[in-house]
Amino acid sequence: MYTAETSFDEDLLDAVIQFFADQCPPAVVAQAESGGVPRPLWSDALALGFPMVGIDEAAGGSGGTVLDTVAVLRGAARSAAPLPLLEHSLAAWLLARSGGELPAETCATVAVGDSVEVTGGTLRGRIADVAFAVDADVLVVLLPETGQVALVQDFADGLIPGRDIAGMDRDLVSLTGAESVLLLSCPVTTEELALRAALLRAAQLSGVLQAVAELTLRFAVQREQFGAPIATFQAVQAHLVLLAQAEATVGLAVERAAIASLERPAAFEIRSAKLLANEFAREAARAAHQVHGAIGMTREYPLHLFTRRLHAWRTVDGHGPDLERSLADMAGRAPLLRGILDDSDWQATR
Amino acid sequence: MYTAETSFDEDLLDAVIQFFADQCPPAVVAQAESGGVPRPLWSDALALGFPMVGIDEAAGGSGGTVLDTVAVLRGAARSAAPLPLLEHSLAAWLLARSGGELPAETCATVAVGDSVEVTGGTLRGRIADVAFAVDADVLVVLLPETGQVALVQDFADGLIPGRDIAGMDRDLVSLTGAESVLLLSCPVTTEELALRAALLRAAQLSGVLQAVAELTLRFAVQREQFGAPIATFQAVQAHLVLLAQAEATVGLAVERAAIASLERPAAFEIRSAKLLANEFAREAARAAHQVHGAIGMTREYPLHLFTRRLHAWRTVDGHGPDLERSLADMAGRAPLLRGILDDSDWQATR
Amino acid sequence: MTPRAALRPTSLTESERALQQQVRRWLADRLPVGSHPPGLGMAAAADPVFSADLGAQGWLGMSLPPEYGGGGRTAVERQIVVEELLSRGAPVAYHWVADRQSGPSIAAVGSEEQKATYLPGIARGEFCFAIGMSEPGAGSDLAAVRARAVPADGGWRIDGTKIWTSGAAWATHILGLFRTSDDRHGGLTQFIVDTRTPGVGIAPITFIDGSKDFCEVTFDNVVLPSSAVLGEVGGGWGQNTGELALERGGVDRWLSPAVLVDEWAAQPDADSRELALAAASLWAFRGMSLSIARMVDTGQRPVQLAALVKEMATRFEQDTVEAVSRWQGRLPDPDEPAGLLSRAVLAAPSWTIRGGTTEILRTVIAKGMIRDVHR
Amino acid sequence: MTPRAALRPTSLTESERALQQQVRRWLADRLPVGSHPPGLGMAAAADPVFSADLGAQGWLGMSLPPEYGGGGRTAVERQIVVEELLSRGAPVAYHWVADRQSGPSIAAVGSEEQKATYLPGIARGEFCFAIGMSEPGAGSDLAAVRARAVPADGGWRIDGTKIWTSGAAWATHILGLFRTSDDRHGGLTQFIVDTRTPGVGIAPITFIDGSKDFCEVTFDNVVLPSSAVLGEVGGGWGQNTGELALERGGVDRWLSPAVLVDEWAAQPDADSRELALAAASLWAFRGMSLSIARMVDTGQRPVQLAALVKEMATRFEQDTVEAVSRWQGRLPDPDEPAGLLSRAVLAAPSWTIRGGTTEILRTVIAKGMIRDVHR
Repeated sequence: MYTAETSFDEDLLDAVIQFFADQCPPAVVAQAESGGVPRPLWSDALALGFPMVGIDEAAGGSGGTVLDTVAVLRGAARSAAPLPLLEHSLAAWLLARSGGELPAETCATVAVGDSVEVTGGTLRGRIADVAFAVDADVLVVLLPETGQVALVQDFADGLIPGRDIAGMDRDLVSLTGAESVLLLSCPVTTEELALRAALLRAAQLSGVLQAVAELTLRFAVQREQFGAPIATFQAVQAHLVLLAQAEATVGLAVERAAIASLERPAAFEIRSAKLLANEFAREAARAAHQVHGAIGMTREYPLHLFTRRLHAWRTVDGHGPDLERSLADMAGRAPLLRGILDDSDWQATR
Repeated sequence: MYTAETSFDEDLLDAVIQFFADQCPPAVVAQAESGGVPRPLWSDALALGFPMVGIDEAAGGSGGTVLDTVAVLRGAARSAAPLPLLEHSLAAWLLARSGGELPAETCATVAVGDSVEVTGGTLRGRIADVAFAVDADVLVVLLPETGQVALVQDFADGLIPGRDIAGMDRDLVSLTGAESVLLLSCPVTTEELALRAALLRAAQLSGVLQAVAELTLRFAVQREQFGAPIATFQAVQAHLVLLAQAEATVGLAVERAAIASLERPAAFEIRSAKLLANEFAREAARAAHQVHGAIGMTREYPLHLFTRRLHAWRTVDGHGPDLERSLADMAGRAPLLRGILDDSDWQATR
Repeated sequence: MTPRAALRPTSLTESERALQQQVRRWLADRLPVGSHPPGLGMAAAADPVFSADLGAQGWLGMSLPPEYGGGGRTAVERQIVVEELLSRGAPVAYHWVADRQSGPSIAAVGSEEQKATYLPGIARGEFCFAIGMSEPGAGSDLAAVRARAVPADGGWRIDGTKIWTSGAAWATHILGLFRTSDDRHGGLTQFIVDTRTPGVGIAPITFIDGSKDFCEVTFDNVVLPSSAVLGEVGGGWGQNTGELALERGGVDRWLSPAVLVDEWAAQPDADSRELALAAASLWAFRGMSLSIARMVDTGQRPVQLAALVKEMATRFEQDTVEAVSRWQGRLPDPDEPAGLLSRAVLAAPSWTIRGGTTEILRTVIAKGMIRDVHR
Repeated sequence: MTPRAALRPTSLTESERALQQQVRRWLADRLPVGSHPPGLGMAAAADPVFSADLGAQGWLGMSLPPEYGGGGRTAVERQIVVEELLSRGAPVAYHWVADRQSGPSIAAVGSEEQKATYLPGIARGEFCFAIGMSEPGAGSDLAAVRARAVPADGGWRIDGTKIWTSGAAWATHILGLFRTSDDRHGGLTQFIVDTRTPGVGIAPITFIDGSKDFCEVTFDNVVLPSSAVLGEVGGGWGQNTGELALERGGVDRWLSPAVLVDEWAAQPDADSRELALAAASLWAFRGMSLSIARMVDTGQRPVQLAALVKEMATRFEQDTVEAVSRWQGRLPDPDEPAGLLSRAVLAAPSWTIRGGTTEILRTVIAKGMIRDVHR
């Protein structure tokens, strides 16, 4: 039973923040856009157990709950860590829920194989936009048709690399039947996977929003124009306030959604958190760039590392008309305010 | 043929503005909320021909085009004139298009009789939300079922008075068959009437936006807080700029839509003008009140006379999802930019 | 370092949920749907009988000390009661200011005599307080207050005019800010004024929606005993800003359009983007208000956070009313039975003005952030 | 009195429509769909051959005097050509600055020799100008310019650094603002610098979308003849702000996302509210730009109006890109063939920064309004 006091692991968060602040300065992030995932950074993170936080120890994980996974993803996102932490975590979770586990010392990613054919233990079909596929050793594919999950290795031959707006890999995977595949029966639905992905993606956005708010505030306090720090101008202050609101609102929303998800599907809470994260990401990117002026439009200054991730992540794993409609449908299904004040699984029961 | 130079009658506009500035100060407008249409003001306006501007002289009008009607409505709206100028004009126009005309020295209003039954020259049925019905001598009803227009008199018995958010009459008319009715065959469709109403309503909004921008600017220059006129604060300046943009954008849009309507249905232009008028009305009301602070929230200061009309008029004669959908459908029907740059009847021809 | 750092997720405990259920049951009986015209959050109707009934339940003055008739309960418990009231548009105006603001102020800085005199009546819902702060020349800029109190006959004599005082028409007391010296900030003092005192004149100023609870209050040679001073002479500025600060993060900053939103959400053709944004925002603000109340209960004073929430929550209230009005169309007279939306459209601008304008709050928040960077 | 008072509706004359058709026919042939990766308004690709072809049609330097190779045509005619170019995302960057800004500046304040030297090449599309204004410490605040020009050997020697100079990499000339005395505004002078002059160094600064046309330009002991001064020594401030002012109301302020909007409008499931707002706004801005061009052609200088339009049109451009990106979802690498939306998302913040930030423009506009009230 989670109580009114259930909260975030602040020590874990601090450790993650510190690790990435030390090991993942802007130069490392920028380098990953051409060089791919920095393997030493990944190995170090893995050695500390970060990518497996929130996965049961019985499944090779570091233990903890999804609340801890949220802490790790947020802390890493504050440094724009160019690692498949979210994807690896989802892959490990799918396997753990299916009684399996990831190989040790690996780098995994995850996908849904909507149009993948399963024939006698081999997979055939294409999966678009798989994050970090080029960098991963293992691909974990949810197969909704057969209710299975597949742990795939040796899939490099069929890869066509691509990138997202943040310069991170988003690759086309072609499975030809030649891959090494382990199939497990899996109780997780695509809907459940999508909800967990939305929550974790919102957690990443919350971390980036912190970084953007902090970077912009520091800039505004230091940068002088017209003989004064620009932070003293009302027009700039409006942007700084928006950034603080983005950080505060999305930060709390993600934690509350994660806590709710410990006990129930929490579709309303997770979708609300993701929608707020998306909207504030959009507004925060705009505000931060407006404060920075031309300096922020270059790749010589680190703001772009964060705002590009805001754009990349606000448009995946729950976004746009689909997200809005699903949330509006839930809101319309029962007395809205009563449901919110109850803070219980109202959307499922009415 | 209207040319690149076709424009607004500035002399007419100036005359109307001056007349209402003199004859219709805030006290007169406020008084009309309990006392109804001020008949002396109406008689004076009628004597000057204002309510019949844009109606052919052959139909008892003052002559001119809809562009002149726009000028009259805008000029009167700058003083929030509590008169059925728009309704009277539409009534006269419906009759003129049908070969009829309004009685002299009258005060008319207009309605669409969707559910009015026509039997042997008598009308039966209810029409909701008829503007100024209590004050009008004549009600002109478009009857889409029979393709007719009815000039109705002696309808006072069946009236149930109501008001809109600006305190102006919006009454329920019940036609019992006992009224005096003149029926004419009418070529105007409800769609055409709605478009003309939308254009004229947008013209009114453009006049109110001028008044609000001017009132707010003057207030901000005079009002001091923290030892300086509030107009010198960046946060206030943002509101003042929005108000100037509302005035400039809606003003020009209405004139362009009116000019386009001289040659074609101009549905795209009129709906665009009304949508912009609605949106800027909403934003301008907010900005103007924010600048004014508590003073503007009272009925002792004239701002409310204008902002309440912004709300009343942004929500009638083209508004909300219906307006948005109809405009989006047109925008999607052809290459949008080409159509706009062509400035021709592109939306009808593709 | 940043305001967020302090916000912790929290939810209701079992006993808090029990209170919530208890309030709901009572309200379902006392205030069934249709029994009252629903109001707009804290600007709902005034109903002294309802306030007295609420007081009898122990749901007024909940956080006041028990020795003065208060409930000695938590900020979270008070929030639970307020949520249920505002989400129904309950007639809270008679007790609102006293319960939320004046009572806690008197408890914090009042004399023993003042506590004994006022707090029990506040907790019973008998006293209705109004706030006398603004003047024609002093809206956002309270340092420009000119209404003056001068020592006279062992007490004080006050003269001047307060304006835009909500609820003064039926108030039993006015908690007013008066100038006792020319020092801009240090020359302001708070006084508790019984509205029956000779020389107090109360005249309604018609509000934009036609209602009459907005007032001008004149003080013409009003003689007060020295016991009318609340807190320190010259300490009014700090006492007053402290009073405002924590209330900013409360549920009343996002529940004003509660009844409208609930109705709108039930419409199948409501714009899904706008409804989704409204639903997600309400959920988020509820969490923020609850976290702030929990912080208050642990002795913290999250003043910056409260301002941060008020600034965006009141804009959200306005956005929501605009979305509903755009969707619904024609706005009838606010006095009609279907006039709630019209009243909301008209009153909405006041939500980003009262209790600190958007512009003032942004400056306050930004200054705090800059200060924290330099620390 | 108010800015609106000056805006008059206008539409194209028969001969202007003929020009529009002529440009369309030529572009359909010269730049068929698919022949070029479409660009984002004035930030499209640079293609010297295309610019030369355009010049050969008489569609560059259109408003420059015929005696210097210009077209002697109207601002409206120039707008017609620009509309057709930008709405196709045509590669305009090579000639853009020279055609829009530097050419008219030289025509306005240049010497006879300068006009003869530069204008014909500008009209032929041979010269590519870049603007050297901003410095690391002088973004919005141009009075803080520190790059310095000192008299030397009958000419000038310049030293310093300019930054965020678009297109300097391929520019033939830089029109730069340099400090010639310590007077904040009166100490600034404009110089025309051939980029081949010894001591001029041009280094790309990678732009947020990965492109390289944003540059740092260093001047290390660069010796210029006295004929390099444009206009008056010490007159650079006024010349420079004049140069900027009228360009603000142009079509390039609302056509940046033209290609995206056209594609989006054709999608049956685009959000109808957002599409309707975009369509109505595009129509409105087109009318405003055309009216401003018509005013310029009658000798007026609607500087305030142009700023008013830029401030809202550039915000509209950003709103529109956000709406499209929200609707479309996943944003690929900007370099991919489908990367135009990503490039727009990344570049959009620059639209409310370049040519006067939103914040600066609001102050400029408001000051003008306040001045007019007092008049």
